[in-house]
Amino acid sequence: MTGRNLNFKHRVAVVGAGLTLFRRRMLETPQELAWLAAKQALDEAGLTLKDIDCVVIGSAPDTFDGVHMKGEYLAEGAGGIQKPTVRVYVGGATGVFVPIAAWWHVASGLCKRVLAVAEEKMSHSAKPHPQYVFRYIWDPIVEKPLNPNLLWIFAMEMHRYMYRCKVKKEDIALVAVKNKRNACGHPSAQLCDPNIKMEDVLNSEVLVWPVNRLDVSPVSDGAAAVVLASEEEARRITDTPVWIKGIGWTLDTTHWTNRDLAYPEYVRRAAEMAYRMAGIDHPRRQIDVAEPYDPFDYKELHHMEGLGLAKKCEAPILTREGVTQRDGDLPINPSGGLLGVGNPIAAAGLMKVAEIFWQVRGEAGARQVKKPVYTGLAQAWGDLMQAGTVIVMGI
Amino acid sequence: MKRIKQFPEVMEIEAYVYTAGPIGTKWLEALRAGRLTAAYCPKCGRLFMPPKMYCPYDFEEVKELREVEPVGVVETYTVVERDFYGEQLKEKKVLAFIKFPGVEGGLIHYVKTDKPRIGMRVRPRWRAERRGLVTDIEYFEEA
Amino acid sequence: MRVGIVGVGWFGFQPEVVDYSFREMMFKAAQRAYEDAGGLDPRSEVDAFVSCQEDFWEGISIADEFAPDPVGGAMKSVYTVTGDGLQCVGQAYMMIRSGLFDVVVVESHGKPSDVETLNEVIFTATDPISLRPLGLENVHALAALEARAYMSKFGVTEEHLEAVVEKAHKAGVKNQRAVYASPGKSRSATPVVAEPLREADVAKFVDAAVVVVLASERVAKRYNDTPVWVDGVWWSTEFSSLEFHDWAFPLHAREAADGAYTQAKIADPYKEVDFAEVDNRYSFKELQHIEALRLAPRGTAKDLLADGAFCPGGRLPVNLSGGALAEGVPFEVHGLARLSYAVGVMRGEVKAEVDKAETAVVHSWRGVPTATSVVAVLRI
Amino acid sequence: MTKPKNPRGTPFEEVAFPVYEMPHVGKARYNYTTGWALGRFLAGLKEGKILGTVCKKCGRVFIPPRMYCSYCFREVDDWVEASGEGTVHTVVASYIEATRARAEEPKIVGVIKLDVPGYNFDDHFFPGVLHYICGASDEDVKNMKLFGARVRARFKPPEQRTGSITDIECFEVVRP
Repeated sequence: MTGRNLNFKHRVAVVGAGLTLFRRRMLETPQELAWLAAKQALDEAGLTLKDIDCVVIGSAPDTFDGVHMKGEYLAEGAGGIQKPTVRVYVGGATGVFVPIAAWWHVASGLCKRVLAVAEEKMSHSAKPHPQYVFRYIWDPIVEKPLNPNLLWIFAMEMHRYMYRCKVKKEDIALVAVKNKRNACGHPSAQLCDPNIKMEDVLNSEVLVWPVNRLDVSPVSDGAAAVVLASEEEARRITDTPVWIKGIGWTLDTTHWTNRDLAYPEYVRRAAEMAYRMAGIDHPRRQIDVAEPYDPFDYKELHHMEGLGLAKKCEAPILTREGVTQRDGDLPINPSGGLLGVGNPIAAAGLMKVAEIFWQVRGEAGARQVKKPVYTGLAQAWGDLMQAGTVIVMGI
Repeated sequence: MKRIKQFPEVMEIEAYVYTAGPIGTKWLEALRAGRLTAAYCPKCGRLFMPPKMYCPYDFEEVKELREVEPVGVVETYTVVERDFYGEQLKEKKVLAFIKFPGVEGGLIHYVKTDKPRIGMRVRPRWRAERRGLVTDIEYFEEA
Repeated sequence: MRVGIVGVGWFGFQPEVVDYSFREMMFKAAQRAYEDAGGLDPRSEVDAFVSCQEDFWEGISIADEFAPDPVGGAMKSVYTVTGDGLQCVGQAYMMIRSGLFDVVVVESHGKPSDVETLNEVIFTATDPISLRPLGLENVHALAALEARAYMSKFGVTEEHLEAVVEKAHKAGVKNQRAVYASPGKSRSATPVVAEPLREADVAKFVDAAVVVVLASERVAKRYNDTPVWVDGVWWSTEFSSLEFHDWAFPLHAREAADGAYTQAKIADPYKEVDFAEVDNRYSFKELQHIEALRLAPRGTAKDLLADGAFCPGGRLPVNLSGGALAEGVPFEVHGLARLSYAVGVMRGEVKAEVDKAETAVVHSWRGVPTATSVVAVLRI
Repeated sequence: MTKPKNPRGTPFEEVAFPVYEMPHVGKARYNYTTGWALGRFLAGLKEGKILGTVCKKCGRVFIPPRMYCSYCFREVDDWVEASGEGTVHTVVASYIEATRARAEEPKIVGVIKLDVPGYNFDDHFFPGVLHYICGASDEDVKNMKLFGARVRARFKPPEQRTGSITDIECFEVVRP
């Protein structure tokens, strides 16, 4: 690095957030889902579209919605017409990357109020099954001819993690139980289950050992949006802006078969970048609530370790001891996460950012964590076990 | 040095199933019934087509469709003679952008005519069997 | 804080790069760019990498997976913008101006020769409800609709298109990358594709990769004695659905240009810009974009072009490279192709017939069915 | 108050209204240029060899090969040939197909860390490929016996090879 100047001219705040329902199939077009979320975020901030200077869109692969150049298509619903609009993209990690890109739109001084919108409509790719689309994320020459299912790569990572850290499926299933129960406090949630037990997870259909059906987040449609503003504007818009304190992201090598999968080094590097900017040197003490990415239950544990919220192989222990519950010392995924709220890829990541926004403002209602929240973190993961995106927010 | 230079592959699924949204679905149902409609924005009062559940101009929610007289005006057209890859089409096709008086937007559709021209008035030729698609209009023809 | 271009590298610009994969093309372009930036080491001296690409162009879902390694970005801050390469420059410009980044690398690659069903792929970018069921056999027809609207509104004739085509091929001869340049090409001898467009009005596709290194004013001189400054860059999406956009005039290009000129404090582009590289993937687009960029009043580009104003050596040369008509369209690399050529002219590395090359404007449009343009103002 | 307030959307189960169903078969066909590195790799597979490249600056061996070192950002220096044997790095048992349909028999797949004569590799970075593992059952996956098992590439007969990763039928367990 050539040395970073950490004294910014422009502080950036989140001033509004909006979500759609997350559901298996929704009637609305992708543009309309984006609009539902964007409109709610604007309403919550007390703004109209005319107040918005720039728009940042996030959406994962075009193959879900079945629209090539999806950013161009989504622009209209995301409020991005006759404006500078850009779509950013880091696979599953996109959701948290949208506010990261929106951050420099504001921090550069070039935009004052930015709408950041993430959308995914997986149900369009209905035949034979949305999962089939994931076949095209593999290397087209050395992997795809083997006819892989997306779950393989997760199962391989999970199994390696279990092997290296001597973790049992029972310990991992506790994450799914916690998140699906947490989701019952979330108005958008697709898979709330107040009575789910560890045995239910272990007894659900085995898809790719060691992954059972309830270890995995569902296929979903949905959208999320947040409004970002410069310091001056933020203070005008609200008395309780939530500041973006740190941003970080990393993309590891494409060649995932060449490296150990037991520890997410890419998340550690991304977190380091965000922590340095936020002045965090002891994340376990300084982060009050976190929303690590949980498309699979083990991923939450994996990411907690990458984020430095747990030591290597320690996350399952913290989970078993109840530390990560909503009333625990380190609440993890109080929203219900992807496992509970649902997983419309990019929108799910931005949902986590919205959750931290509401937690910091004390507006999470039924989901509000017990301890006071000064600083929160959202993180997403993506690509071939490659991408980590981290955002730190606080008062 | 021996090399395998090319590797054929596809990026396809069996089929996409695109839904049209709450307003778009009604629009398609109207097409199936042989009627042309446009969305009405309660805030700015504009009619627009193709419809969406929001007004693209002021971002307000749209809940209503209003019937439009199915006589449009060709704003621009082209006579397509070749396909993308340079092959001559069996039959030349006239593709046009058709506006409807008082309606924002319009339809991109085929017009059956030997003498296409800007400003030409056209009306839809409905298919007998309709499925709720924009192609329920087989083509437009001179009004 | 000014943002400077300190390194540029390209590879390909051949109808079909047979021997190298897209990743290897990226690597080769990156190698050249880093060499151009004074031997910059991407592993230790670059803060972030931005790649401009689209999944369906690549035939890979979540294609950003393949972005890091070939440009030296493995385990570093890399992300993808699904837009034209110039949009990536816009992102890099913002990143550097935020103060968090000093050196940002922008990459784009395109390998159209790998796509067998290009028409179907491009058509998949249209609205699934209002347009897709029509099943267009030729997506260029959508551009033809714009061409007719523009030409009829402003009295542009096929002779004017002929002049654009002729200028492009003549200029392209002096551009070593312009594989499709064929001076003496007669537009009227080529078949009609979609009236009023003939084959010669439509740019062909080409395989290429371009890498650009941008740096903050603070560190730029470490890498290059003569950085080319990006003094403004802006973009705009006019509409998602073609039905709502202006068929006769590219308002997206106008909005993008106005934003970039404001940043660069250019009040009268016709007087202050020395030369321009604009999108001409269809011949009539060059005329439209000249007007949208305020290099000629609306409806007059055809006459000024006929007078030679935009020819090499003219009052305000446009597309000294020949543009996309001569070089081809390498998908999202298009904007970076325009930019890298302009940088070459400004540095004096490319011998071009231009009186003064201190201020340039570059523009790109993403092609049908989009209504998105990016404009950058460069100064040396 | 619980945010988000009244999130919206219209869920549905069955399609009982007009939709546009677009068959997508044949609509996105590609002919990938394999390039300098993978082109030779595939030709090697056809000859029953697993080839890789090596960066002499950092000593890393890349299988599948690439023409550049991802870590030193320079061209690789040489080709190497893997012995065809290796160790199972991670392994799973798949009960479903790519289409999500239930598989008739579980497929055992894993990452194989390959041996390259003259080189030693740790668990942090190594030449490795994704492939099927044969001669093992899903029980061997579940009890983790396969971690660290020794395997050997089983190639198809020469006349059936096409220059594809599938020229290797699977990696066969030779020593658990």
